[in-house]
Amino acid sequence: MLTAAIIAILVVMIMAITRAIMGPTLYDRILAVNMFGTKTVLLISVLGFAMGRPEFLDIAIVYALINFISVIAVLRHSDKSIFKTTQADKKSMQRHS
Amino acid sequence: MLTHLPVLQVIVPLLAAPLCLLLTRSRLVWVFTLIVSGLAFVISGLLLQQVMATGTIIYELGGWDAPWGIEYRIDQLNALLLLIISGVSTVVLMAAHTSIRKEISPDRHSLFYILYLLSLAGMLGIVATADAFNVFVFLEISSLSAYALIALGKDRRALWASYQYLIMGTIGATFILIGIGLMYQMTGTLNMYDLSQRLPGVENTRTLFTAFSFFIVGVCLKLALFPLHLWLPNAYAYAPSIVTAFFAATATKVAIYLLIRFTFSIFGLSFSFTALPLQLLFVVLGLAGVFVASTSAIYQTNIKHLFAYSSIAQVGYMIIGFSVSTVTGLMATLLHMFNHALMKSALFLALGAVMYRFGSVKINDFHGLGRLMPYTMAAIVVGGISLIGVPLTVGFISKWYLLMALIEKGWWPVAVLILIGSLLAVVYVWRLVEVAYFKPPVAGNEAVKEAPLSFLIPIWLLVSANIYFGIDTRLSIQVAQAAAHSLFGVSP
Amino acid sequence: MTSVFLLAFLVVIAVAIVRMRDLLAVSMLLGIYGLLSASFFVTMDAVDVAFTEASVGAGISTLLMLAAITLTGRSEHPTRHKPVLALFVVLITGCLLIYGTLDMPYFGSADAPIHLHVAPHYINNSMQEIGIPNIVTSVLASYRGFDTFGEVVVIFTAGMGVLALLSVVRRAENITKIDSINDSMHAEYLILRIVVKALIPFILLYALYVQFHGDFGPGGGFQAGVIFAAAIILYAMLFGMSTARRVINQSVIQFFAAIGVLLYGSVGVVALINGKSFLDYSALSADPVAGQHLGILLVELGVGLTVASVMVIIFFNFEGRRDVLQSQENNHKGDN
Amino acid sequence: MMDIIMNISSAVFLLIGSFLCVSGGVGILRFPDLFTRMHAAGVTDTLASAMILTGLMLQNPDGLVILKLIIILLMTLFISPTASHALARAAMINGLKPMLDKPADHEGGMSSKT
Amino acid sequence: MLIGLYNYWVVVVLMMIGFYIVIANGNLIKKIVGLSIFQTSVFIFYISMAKVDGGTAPILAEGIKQYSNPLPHVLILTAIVVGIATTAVGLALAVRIKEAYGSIEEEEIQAKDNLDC
Repeated sequence: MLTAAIIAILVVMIMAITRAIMGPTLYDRILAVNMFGTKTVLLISVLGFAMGRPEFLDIAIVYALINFISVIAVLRHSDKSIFKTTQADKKSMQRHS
Repeated sequence: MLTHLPVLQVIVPLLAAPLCLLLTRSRLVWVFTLIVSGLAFVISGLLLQQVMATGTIIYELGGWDAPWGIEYRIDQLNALLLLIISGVSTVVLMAAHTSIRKEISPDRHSLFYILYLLSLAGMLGIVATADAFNVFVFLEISSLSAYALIALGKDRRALWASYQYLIMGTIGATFILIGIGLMYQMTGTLNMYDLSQRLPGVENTRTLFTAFSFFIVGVCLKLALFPLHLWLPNAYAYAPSIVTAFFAATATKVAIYLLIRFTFSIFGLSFSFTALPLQLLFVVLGLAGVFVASTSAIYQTNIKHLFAYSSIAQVGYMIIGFSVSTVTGLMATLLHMFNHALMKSALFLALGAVMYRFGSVKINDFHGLGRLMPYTMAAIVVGGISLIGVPLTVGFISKWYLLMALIEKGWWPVAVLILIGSLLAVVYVWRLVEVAYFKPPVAGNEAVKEAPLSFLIPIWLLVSANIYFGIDTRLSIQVAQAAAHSLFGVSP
Repeated sequence: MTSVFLLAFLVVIAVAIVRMRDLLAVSMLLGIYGLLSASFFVTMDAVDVAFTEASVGAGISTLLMLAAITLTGRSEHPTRHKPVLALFVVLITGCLLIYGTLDMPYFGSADAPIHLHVAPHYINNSMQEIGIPNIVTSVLASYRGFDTFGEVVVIFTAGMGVLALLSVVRRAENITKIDSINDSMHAEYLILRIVVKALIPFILLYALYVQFHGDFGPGGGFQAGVIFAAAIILYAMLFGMSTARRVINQSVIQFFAAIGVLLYGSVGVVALINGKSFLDYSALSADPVAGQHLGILLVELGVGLTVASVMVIIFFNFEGRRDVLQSQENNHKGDN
Repeated sequence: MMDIIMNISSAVFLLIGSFLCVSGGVGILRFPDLFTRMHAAGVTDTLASAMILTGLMLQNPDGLVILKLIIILLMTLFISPTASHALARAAMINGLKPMLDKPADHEGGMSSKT
Repeated sequence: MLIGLYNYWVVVVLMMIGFYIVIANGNLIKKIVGLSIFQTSVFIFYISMAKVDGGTAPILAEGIKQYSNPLPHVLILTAIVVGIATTAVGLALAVRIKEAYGSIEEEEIQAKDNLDC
C-alpha cells in the first residue's frame, strides 16, 4: 500500500511541476509550489515507513514549516509593485485559458 | 604551549575576529587587530624556526588520529607561507587606521577589521591544514571575507569587481570541491598524507585524471593564471588600498601554495606531469601571461590597474618556475613568492599613501610626485626596480634562480623570452618615474604634502626588506631550498 | 526507485529554470529544486543533510532570493549574444566529468573504497569513543570538529559581509509611526497574524527539540538555528520590521553571533589549557565519554546561536535596505 | 486479529488518500483559472494529507512516531487553509479576477462542468 | 554499467545546467541561482557516493547491520552552509549593484563602467 501511495504522490508531483512551469500567472506558480511542498511532506513521511525507519518524521515537520514560511514570504511581499500582474502575464493568461 | 603553535597560528586571528565585534571604538579595534596579527607573525616565526630545526610538525586536532580526525602538518613550505602571510598582514595593518579613514565610512571600520582578520585566518588555515576538505572550508572563509572587503571600496566599480570575483571564485571553489570529491571517491580518505599513500594504487584510473584536471582548473581560477585572470585587475584596482596591499601580496600565493602542495605532495611528481601535459601547458600559459599582462600594464592610466596587471605577469613567472619541475625551478618559484609579496605590498601600500593624499591614483596625480611626496615616490621607484629585477633587490634573486633553472633544463628560448618580458616591466615602471620626476605637478596639486608617518614607516619597512633580502639572501634561500628539497624528497 | 524519479524531476526543474525569464518564478522553482534535492537526500539515507537542505535550500535561500528580487526587479532581459562559447565550455566540462565517472565504483556498491577505509571506523567505534547514536553528529562535532568550527566561522563571515554591504545607520523611529504601520498591517494580515502567533511558540519549542535531539536523531545546532531564525523572520514579516526591530535589537543579535563563535572556540581553548589538543573534548571531564557529550552539547549550542543570529542579521539587513530605498524615493518625490 | 484489522484499515486510508491526492493533481492541471485550481488543491490537500497520515498512524504503534504524525497533521490542518486564504487575497488585490460566467464561446465556461 | 552509473550521469547533467546558467546568463540574480544549482548538484553527487545498497541512515539502532557512509554527509552539511553563505553575500552585492548602477544586467553595467573610464 505504501508503494501505491508513493506512486500517487509522485504522479501528483509531476502535475504540480507542470503547473509550476506552465504558470501562467505568478500565483499559479505559488499555488503549485505550496502543493508541491505538502506532497513532499507526505512523501517523506511515507518514505520513512517504506524504508523502515519511521523515526525520521522530524524532517517532514520541518518541510511543512518551511513550506508555510516560504508561501507567506512570497505573499508578504505581494504589496510590492513588482507583483502586479504584468502585461506579459495577461498575455500568457489569454493564451492559455 | 609551544606544542600548540600550529593551531594557535590559525585560531588566534579566528577567535579575535568575533572579539572585535565586542569592542566599540575604531582605534581600539585597530590596535587589537594589529596586536593579533603581530602575534600571528611571532608564532609563524617560531614555527619556522622549529621546523628548520626539527623537521615536520604534526598536530592532531581534537585528539583524533590522522585519517579519522583533521591534522595540521607544518613543513618548510607551509612555514614559509605562514611567515609571508602573517608578516605582510602585520606590516600592512600599521597603515590601516590612517588609510581607511579616507576610504571607508566610519560605521564600517570595525567590520573592516573583522573581515580582515577572518581573511587572514582563512589564508593561514588553508596553508596549515593537512586535510583536503578543510582546505575548502578555509578557502571559503578567506574568499567570502575577500569579497566583502573588496566591495568596501568607495568606487561603485568595486561592487561590480567584487561580484565578478565572487562568481569566478565560487566556480573555482566548486571545481576544487568536485576534484576533492573524486579523489575521495577513489581512495576513501581526505587526509593529505594518507591520500599520497593511497593514490598510487589508483593512478591509472580515468577518475583520478578528472579529479586532477578539475583541481588544477579550480586552483588556476583562484591564482589568476593567464586566461582565467579577468577578475583580478578590477578587484585589486577598486578595493580599499590596504586590502589591495594585503591581497596582492598573499591571495595568489596561497593558491600557488595549493597547486604546489597538491601536485608535489599529494598526486606526486610522476603522476602530475604525465597525466596532463602540465609542463608545456604551464610554460605556454605562463609566458602568455607575462607578455599579455605586461603589455596591458603599459597602457593603464590607473596605477593600481597597472600594478594589478603586473601581478598577473609575476604569477606567470612563478608558474614557469613551477613547470620546470626541478629543485632549482621550484626554489625560484618559492623565492619569487616571498619576494613578490615584499615588492607588491610595498608598492600597493605606497599607492595607498598616494590615494590618501590625492583621493585617486590616476597617472595625472603622479606628475611631479617626486617633489611632492619624495619618500613615497622613492619607495615606488625601489619597488619598481625590484619588480624589474635589478641586482641588489629581491627581484634579482628570484629572476636569477629562474634563469638558472631554465638553463639547467636546457630551455633556452624560454629564458630569452623571460628576459624580454622583464624589459616590458622596465617600460611601465619608467612611465611612472618619468612623470614623477620630469614633469611639474598638475595645477591644484602643488600643495600636497608628504604622506604621514603611519604610512611611511610600514612602506619603508617593506622597502628595506626588499633591499635587505636582495643582499643578504641566506634566510630566504635556505628556507626555499629546504622546502624544495623536502617536496622532491617526499614525493613518491 | 523513487530516487530515479526525483532525479528526473530535478532535471526538468533545472531546464525550466534555464528557460524562465521571470525571476520570481525562478525563485519559486529554485524552492522546488531545494525540496526535491532534500527528498533525494532522504532516499539516499542522508537524513541530516535532508534536514539542512530543506531548511536552507528551500527555506532560507528562497527567502533571501525573494528579498533580493523585490529590491532589484523582477524580469530578466533576454540576452542578445549567442552563448556558444559558454555552451562549448559546459560541454567540455560535462564530457570530462562523464569520462571521469567511468572508472568510479558503481552506485551503491558496498565495496567502494570510501566504504572500506575511513568510514568503518566511525560506524564501528563511535559508540565506544563518543557514545551517541547519531554517527553524523559524532563525526561532525568531534572527529571533524574543526571543519565545523570553520563552518561556523564561514556563516559568521557571511553575516559580517552582509552587514558591511547592506547595513545602514538608522535613526530611532517614532512610536506613533510604528503604531500606524502596525494598524494598517493588522487589518491586512489579520488571519495570518492569528495563525502565526499561535504557531510561533511551537516553532521555537521545536527548534529547541531539534537542537538537543541531534545526538539521537537527525538535527543539531545548524538546523535548529535555521528553524529558530525562521520563526523570527516569520514574525518580522507579519508584524512589520520596525516592531521586530524593537523586539530584537540589532546590536544584541550581533553580540549573539559573536558569542556563538566564541563559545565554540572557547571549548577548544579549554582543552588547550588542560593540556590536550584543540577541540579535544575528553579534556572537559574526568570521563572521556562524558567529556565528549558535554563538548558536543556546548559546541552545538554555539553553532545554533551563531546560525540563528546570522540568519536574522542577513534577513533584517536586506529588509532594512528596502526602508532606505523607499525613504530615498519619497524624498526624491518631495523635492520635485 | 487486531493486526489484520489495523492493516486493512490502514490500507484503505492510504488508498483513499492516494486517490484524493491524484484528483487534486488533476484539478490543478485541468481547471481553468487560478481560483478554481486553488479550490481543487486546497480541498484535496487537507483531506488527502489527513487520510494518508492516519493510514500511517495505523501502521505503527510506537508512541513517539504517532505523536509526530499528529503534529504533522495538525500543522497541515492549520497551514494549508491559511496559505490558501493568503494566496487568494493576494491574487485578488493584485488584479487577478476570478473567471465568472463568461460567454459560452469562451473556454471559461468549463468551470460549471465540475 | 548503464544502471551502475546512471545516477552519476544525471547529476553531471544537473551540474552542467547550473554551470551553464552561471556563465551564459547576464542577469546577476540568475547567475546566483545558477551557482546555487551548481553547488546543490555537487552535493547530490557527494551524497550519491555515500549510499550503500541495503544500507540505512547512519544513526545507530539495534538490529541494523549495514549503514550508509556518514562521512560525505558530514562534508555536505558543511558545504551547504558554505553555499548559503556565498548566496547571501552574492545577493547582497547584487542589491548594492542595483542601487549603484540602476541595473542588474551584466551588459548594461559593463557599458556604464566603460563610460566611467
